[in-house]
Amino acid sequence: MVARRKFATLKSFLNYIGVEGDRTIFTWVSASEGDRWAQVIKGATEKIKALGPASKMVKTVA
Amino acid sequence: MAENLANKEWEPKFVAIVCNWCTYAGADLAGISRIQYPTNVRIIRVPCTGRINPFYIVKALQSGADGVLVSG
Amino acid sequence: MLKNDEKVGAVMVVGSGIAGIQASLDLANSGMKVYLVENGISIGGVMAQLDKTFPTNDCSACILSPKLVEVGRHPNVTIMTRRTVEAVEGEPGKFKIKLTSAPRYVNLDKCTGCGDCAKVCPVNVKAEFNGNLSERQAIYRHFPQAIPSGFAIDKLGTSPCKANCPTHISVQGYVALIGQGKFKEALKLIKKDNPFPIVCGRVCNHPCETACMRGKVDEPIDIMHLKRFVADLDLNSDTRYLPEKKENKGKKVAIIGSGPSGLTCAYYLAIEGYDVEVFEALPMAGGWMAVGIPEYRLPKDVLRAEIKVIEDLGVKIHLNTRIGKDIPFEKLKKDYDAIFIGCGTMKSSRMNIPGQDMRGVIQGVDYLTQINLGKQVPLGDKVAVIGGGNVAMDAVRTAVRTGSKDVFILYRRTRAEMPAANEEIEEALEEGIKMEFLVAPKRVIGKDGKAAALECVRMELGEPDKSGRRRPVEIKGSEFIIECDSIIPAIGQEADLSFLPKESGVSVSEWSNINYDPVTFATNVPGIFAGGDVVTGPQTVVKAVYSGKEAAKSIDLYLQGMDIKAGREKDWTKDLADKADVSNVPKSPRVKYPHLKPQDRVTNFREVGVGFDEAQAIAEALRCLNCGICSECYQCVEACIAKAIDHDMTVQEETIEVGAVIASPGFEIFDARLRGEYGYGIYKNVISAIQFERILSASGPYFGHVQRISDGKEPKKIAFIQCVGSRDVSCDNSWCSSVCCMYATKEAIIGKEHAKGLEPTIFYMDIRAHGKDFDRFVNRAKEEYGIRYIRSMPSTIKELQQTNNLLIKYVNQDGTFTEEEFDMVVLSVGLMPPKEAKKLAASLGIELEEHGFCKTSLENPVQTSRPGVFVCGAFGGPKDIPETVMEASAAAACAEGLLASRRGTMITPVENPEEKDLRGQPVRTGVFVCHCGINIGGVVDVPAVRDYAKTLPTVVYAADNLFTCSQDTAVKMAEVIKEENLTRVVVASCSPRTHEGLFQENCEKAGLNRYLFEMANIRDQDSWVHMHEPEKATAKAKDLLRMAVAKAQYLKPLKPGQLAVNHQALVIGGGLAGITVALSLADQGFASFIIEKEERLGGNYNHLYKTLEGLDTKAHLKGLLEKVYNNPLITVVTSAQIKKIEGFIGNYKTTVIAKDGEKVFEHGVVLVATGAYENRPKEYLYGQNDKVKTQRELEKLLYEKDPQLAAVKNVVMIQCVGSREKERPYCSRYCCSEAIKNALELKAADPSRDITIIYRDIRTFSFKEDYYKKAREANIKFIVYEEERKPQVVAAGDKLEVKVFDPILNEQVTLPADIVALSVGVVPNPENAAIGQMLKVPTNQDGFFLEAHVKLRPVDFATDGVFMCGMSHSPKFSDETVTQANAAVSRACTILTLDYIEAEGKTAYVNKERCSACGLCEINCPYSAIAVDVNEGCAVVNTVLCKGCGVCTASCRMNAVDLNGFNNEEVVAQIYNLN
Amino acid sequence: MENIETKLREEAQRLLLEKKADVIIGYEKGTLPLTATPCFITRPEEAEKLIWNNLCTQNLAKFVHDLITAHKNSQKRVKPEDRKKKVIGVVARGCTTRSIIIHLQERQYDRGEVYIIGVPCDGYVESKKLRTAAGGADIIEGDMEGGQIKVKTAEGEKTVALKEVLSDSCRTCRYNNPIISDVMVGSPAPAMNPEAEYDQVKEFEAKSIEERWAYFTKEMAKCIRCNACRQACPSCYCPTCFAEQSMPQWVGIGEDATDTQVFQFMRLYHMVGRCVDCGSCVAVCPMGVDLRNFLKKIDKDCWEMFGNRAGSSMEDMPPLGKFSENDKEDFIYNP
Repeated sequence: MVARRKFATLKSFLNYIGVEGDRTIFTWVSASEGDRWAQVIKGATEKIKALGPASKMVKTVA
Repeated sequence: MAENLANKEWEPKFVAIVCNWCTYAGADLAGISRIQYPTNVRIIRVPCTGRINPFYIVKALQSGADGVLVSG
Repeated sequence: MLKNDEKVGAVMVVGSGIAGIQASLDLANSGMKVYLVENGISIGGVMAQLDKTFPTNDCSACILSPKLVEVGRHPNVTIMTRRTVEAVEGEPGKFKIKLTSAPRYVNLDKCTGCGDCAKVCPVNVKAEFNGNLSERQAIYRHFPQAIPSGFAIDKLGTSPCKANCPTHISVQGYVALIGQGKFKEALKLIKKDNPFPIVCGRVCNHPCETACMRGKVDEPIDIMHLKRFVADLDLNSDTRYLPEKKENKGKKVAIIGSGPSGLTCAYYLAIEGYDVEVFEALPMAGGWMAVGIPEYRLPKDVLRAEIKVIEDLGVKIHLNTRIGKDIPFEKLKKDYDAIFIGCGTMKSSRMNIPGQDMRGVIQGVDYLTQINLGKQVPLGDKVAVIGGGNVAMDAVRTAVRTGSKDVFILYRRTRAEMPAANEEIEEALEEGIKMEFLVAPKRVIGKDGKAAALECVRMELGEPDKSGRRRPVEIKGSEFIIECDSIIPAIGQEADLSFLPKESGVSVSEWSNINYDPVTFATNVPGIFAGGDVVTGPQTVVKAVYSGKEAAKSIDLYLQGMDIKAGREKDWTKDLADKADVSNVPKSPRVKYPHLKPQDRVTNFREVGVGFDEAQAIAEALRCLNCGICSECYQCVEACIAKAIDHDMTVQEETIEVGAVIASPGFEIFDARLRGEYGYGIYKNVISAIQFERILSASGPYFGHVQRISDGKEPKKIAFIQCVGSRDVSCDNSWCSSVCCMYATKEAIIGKEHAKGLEPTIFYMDIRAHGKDFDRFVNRAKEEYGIRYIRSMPSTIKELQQTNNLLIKYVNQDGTFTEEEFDMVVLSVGLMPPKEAKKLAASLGIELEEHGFCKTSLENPVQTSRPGVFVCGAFGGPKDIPETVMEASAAAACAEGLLASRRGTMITPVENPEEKDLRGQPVRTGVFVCHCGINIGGVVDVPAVRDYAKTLPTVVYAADNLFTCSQDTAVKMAEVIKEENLTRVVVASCSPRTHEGLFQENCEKAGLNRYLFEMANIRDQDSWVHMHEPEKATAKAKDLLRMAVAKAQYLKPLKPGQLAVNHQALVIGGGLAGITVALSLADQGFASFIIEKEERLGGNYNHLYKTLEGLDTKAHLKGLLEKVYNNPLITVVTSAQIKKIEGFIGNYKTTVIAKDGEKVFEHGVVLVATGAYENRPKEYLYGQNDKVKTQRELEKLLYEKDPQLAAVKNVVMIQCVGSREKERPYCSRYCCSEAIKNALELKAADPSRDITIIYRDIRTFSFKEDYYKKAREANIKFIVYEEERKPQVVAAGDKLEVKVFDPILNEQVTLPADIVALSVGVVPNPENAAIGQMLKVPTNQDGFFLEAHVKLRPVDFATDGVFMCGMSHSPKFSDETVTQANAAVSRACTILTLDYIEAEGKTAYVNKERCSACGLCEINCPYSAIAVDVNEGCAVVNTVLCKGCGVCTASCRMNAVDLNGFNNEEVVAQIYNLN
Repeated sequence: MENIETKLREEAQRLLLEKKADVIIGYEKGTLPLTATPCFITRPEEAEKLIWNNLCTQNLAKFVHDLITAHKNSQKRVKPEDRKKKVIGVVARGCTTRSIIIHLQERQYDRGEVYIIGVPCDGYVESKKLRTAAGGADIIEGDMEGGQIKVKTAEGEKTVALKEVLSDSCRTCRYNNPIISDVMVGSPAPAMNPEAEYDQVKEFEAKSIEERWAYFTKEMAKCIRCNACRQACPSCYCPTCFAEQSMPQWVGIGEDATDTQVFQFMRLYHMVGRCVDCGSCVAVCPMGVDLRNFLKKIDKDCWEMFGNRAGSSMEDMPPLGKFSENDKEDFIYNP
């Protein structure tokens, strides 16, 4: 629960500096929700796919 | 990036940092139930979402993850 | 009664399904020694065969496997397979148990489970583990994760062919090997017992074939010619088989005669390392084989080739050397260490008739010898051969071949008595030879001193003689004369012992045979042995071979100075595998053995038999029935590197002393053949549910692909037929099997998941979904999966010829019939008492109930009729897994209660090798990638992942395994860790949540700290969820593995802390569950505090008068309460409220507000028994009309004999009031039984009463079904209603009316009622959530407590140290509550019996230098496990309290707090290795 | 102001004489014209050095933490019962007291270890602004009176309005009077313009994501990783900054742009509920990185999401150390 505040501010701050909010996704899945997990991954994949490959703040290793 | 977007073959790779007791178990259950989903995710198991240092998320982004999923 | 110190701290658990396993684990984990006895070869029972479990669809094997492994590795559990309990003597606390163990033929201490043996085993038999839908070998294990993981061999006994063969070759063995195309192996096997396969493959009298079981079906296997086939292959091959010789022993043996016995003796002695010399009088070696048997039967070059092998072994054969003439016998005796006499019977017996010495009369033996030695013997045209034996046949057929025109046999008995081999006679007849039977010669009539005719006499058969054949008797006056040119008498042979001087002392019989010992073939003179015809009179080659072989063994023993006879006698007629029922074996005639045509052979000596070709040989070999199962081909012995296989194991007896016995033999699955109308066993696509379960299983016969048996096609329409062998008086099974409705629903769902197009239909009488969350499961099946449920029992099934589809005819609710075609039918077969129930009950001294299940006590369902013997699982009645597991724990608790004083006296403490010191060691990672059968390997390219692993930094070893969790891999892993000096282990397999502990133990066993282990989940989170994207799944597996390896290099060895345990328990709730808990704990010596919020103890049990089965519950409760209040270990606090619960497992502190103020209790565990409440209905005029009552209110009126009942004539009961509805979608389980109980009681009091029960499904599961039947017989009426068409209760004057739609009448009916009784169901205790919060344990969506695992941990919470029982868990019967309470105690005792608990190793730690003591961690920690130490100026972790959640670590900006096992370095390493 | 300075000196002298404080941290006149610099006085007679005016820039809470930590470290070898307490007196305006509250919330020292001489504040001069206003050249001489600043540079003299050169932080300061104090010197200062506090953030939020990213990268590109911001910040007191940690090394130390971004991002993120907008970091930054734009966002989120303003009340808990049922959950993804 405490963690939520951290993630809420982090996500907002990342978005503020220009890193798309959809790159950081916060959710919950309980132990009995296999299907929700699959839905989360489907949704997250779509969201992230829509943003294209990450480039911001990405360190390129020579 | 425009090029990449045009390239339909591109598949994002993102990291999921998940709680052992809830989401990880849920993901196991998805497996036991053979529920199919995209292959784009790489799971890092932690004992609890409370353990997730925000720094991990930033480091994941810096390491080139196309996204970071945190799930409790 | 025994004194406490006379008791034995050990328990025998009989039967090792999940019940036996759970009982064993509970016992072993609380300090008892356990002997887990199992009939079969491995543990796990039926659960191991299941694919999934309802209602969560958890993989059965996945949840069972860790338990199998735990019990398999438990130092306090001894698993004893293939054991049968014979007798139990003694008294509770000290029993002596007599066991017999059937041989496994595999030494489990040596077997590594590698499976090399099964690869070479030529015998295929049906795999019963797979419902006979696939095949396995005679050496086998049921499934790869089986415990014990070692193999076993099935033998039904000695196959008759082997027993009947004089040399006892493993006939079935070489036949099976030929069937597999393993011809060299077959030859080697033959030569182990007979060095003359070329000869015996041609001229043997093959008693093996006479005994062959196939002969009972059609014709015996053509064993002899199969032998010839492999022998000829060897003969014609470039490198012939030559057995390995042992080291030379420096001793010499002389052998007289080079016949089959002499050469056999020479052969085996040469192998044993002796110098052997053979002396032969004739110019040709082979004895009778060479000079007796004609060329056309046994070509000379072939025989020479066979003998050459013997010479190649170093045996010297001296031809033309007659002992007694060329070398005196005494010289042999002097020059050699031992002598074998095998000189045969080379002298013809005389006819003793006048004229027998005339020219033209030539003895058969002499005739054949001359011919075989290549001499000419002129016979003339007409030749009479006298005799009916093989020599006569050989002589007569030879005479034909040397050109005599009219050749005939004279024999004094009939064809039936002819001793010659049948095929010999047949072939002779084919060659045009005439035979005169019942004719005996009287005298030879000569002309010019040469025989010209023979006077004969006719005979008839009289009484049987000594040989059993009927004696021929002369017919007086029937003399007649036959003209002939030559007469060849072949009526018998005898030995020529002229070489043997009297002084030798060798004893000779009246028939001039040498006297001998039939076991050792020793003569009366030490060092002189004899065998073959010279000791037996003329016999067969194969018998001679046997004597030579046995004599060789004797000579070897004699020359080593050992007892030559001890242990050698063997009765081959015992343990014959000849009892099998062969009536159902399909006929398949012999493969025709190819011969030369008669016209092509009569003029020459070419071999008559041509021999099988390869295809023919294999086809013929495959006719073998494998009647012994194991063929004793010994391929496994050779294949086994571990030398684990021992075919000579025998049945053993043993006696074990224990204090108590738990019987958990499980159940038998109903044999659906007994319900013939369903066509099981006849129609291919009608299968049993257990077969379907195997079909669904990924490790099953079709690897999880749903397919039909007839054509392998995926079925579309599939019908499940319920109650096959249950609720069925026609087959004497009146009970309900309790689980079938649920497993059918599960199989339908899973089937649909495997085959998307599947359309399952379930035919049923009542859906019995009476367990926790079961109704939800069924609702999902209907709503989400579209599974069709039809309330009807099919009357017949017919198979359609063309398609093998099945036509099901069933009656609709309105009485009309429907016929519907299905692709496949699954019979939901019921649960029967175990096959061995009667015998087991007799051995254990316990009683069975009327149906043949174990009789149990009404007060305590795990108590049998014999004190000290407990029962659990389906043996006590059909039940599902959680109930079985609860009973197992309960039985363990009862056994522990009896033996508590002896706890810990017989156990072995766990000992792991000393941990490796890793200081200064480089990181050396070993990677094990698992195929998980095909679960992973079927999707992910496992070898590629393995090879990829080898490229990763720190990885020094990588391997792939079929099942990394199997015991043999565990052994291998430990070895690799040592050999490769690994300092990290990474397993890429399944989920760490289920398997991490197991692999960690492997590490520990190899001296590696358990925390130096990491897993990559490439199954549950990869192969299973990306089944259609193998390449991507492989890429993902590589990524996950790389991340795991990266993390592993930062892992640190950890030493978990210890924590003292308080040995008292807190019991929340003083109902039946709480009381039982306290008493059971007290039996085990543990104090408890019962906290009850009401004023009195007893809870719901106070309102009960009698159970359906007739237990007087009032008296029962009274007795229990007396015990509670008199027990010094039990503290009762009533009218009490729990204020707070602090602490954790082992160390709790609970504050209770009681009438007399606040009290604080310290305790080590918490048992939650908060119970539940009767629902208060709002519907059906309840509360408005006093004639509407709950069942509980009605029960009170009944048993309190309330006068207002007297006038009550019409009673209507309505079921499922407030249950199985939207608001409360669960079944309250007991209401059906309660209604029937009250209805029967009402009816008994006044049979004129009219009682109707309006129900949705009658759920009288198990034996409660008998009462349902009784109720119907008592004319109590039942009307079914659907949820959307509920009955209505209306007031009609001072009476009531119930309106309900009757589907059978297809109309609304109105029932008058003096009383309407509502079955109102159960609601959970509303305080559950609050109590749950204090204990940090969850409730489910209905408000009952949520167990750790619905199947295998039904009384545990996920939080250690907290347990539940009774209706706090779910609605249940009182006896089930007692069981669950005992079960909770058993689980709790696994903690209470410990002095210390090992703390979690993965706890937080503080880097002092980084810490600024800001205290954010302290605020955030949910367990109060970290706090700032002001003096130290930094935070400090209490590792015992720490649960390792890591919240503190993420709250620390300084990264001063970190978490063992998930530290920043480890996690960041994973992040860095994403790409 | 003269009045306040006198009282301040009297108070300081008294504290030292009465041994109520072992050291007093205040400001003295700087060596350069129109500057003030922190000073540490331990003898009563040194109290005369103390000044209090619009040139007093730095947040002295930083030094309170430094002194107490140094003292505690020196006491670590002493047996707990023999350890000596050291009281630090500090001249504190609003933002300084907010930092002290954060220290106290974060249990860096006890309330009794600090003696707060509260002073009212009407803002401080941001030297970079003054210099720009003066024409950009070095200031040779200067004088300040009645809201006007006379500046003399090589290029001539100029008069600048004080409010023109006040720090951005001060203009919208909500807490320009001490929140807590042991003694208050002077009467409360008039309010500034807190309503405009987040104007700039809102404006930035309205920009496109690419514009925002461009600005962030542009600003971060200026950073030379001199760590001046960190050294000045009272909330940056970690014994070992994450940037200097190994095992794991969180941030590369090379010139990689993303490493600087990550460093600044995480340092800024560590200010959730902890930045009092004292402006010290901005004041000391030699490269003029616009840190405040980002810090104010964090401040804004913290207020809007959790109703918390850093160091605004002694009763508050650190906002990341708790949660509320009312916390918004709109950031949580539901498929």
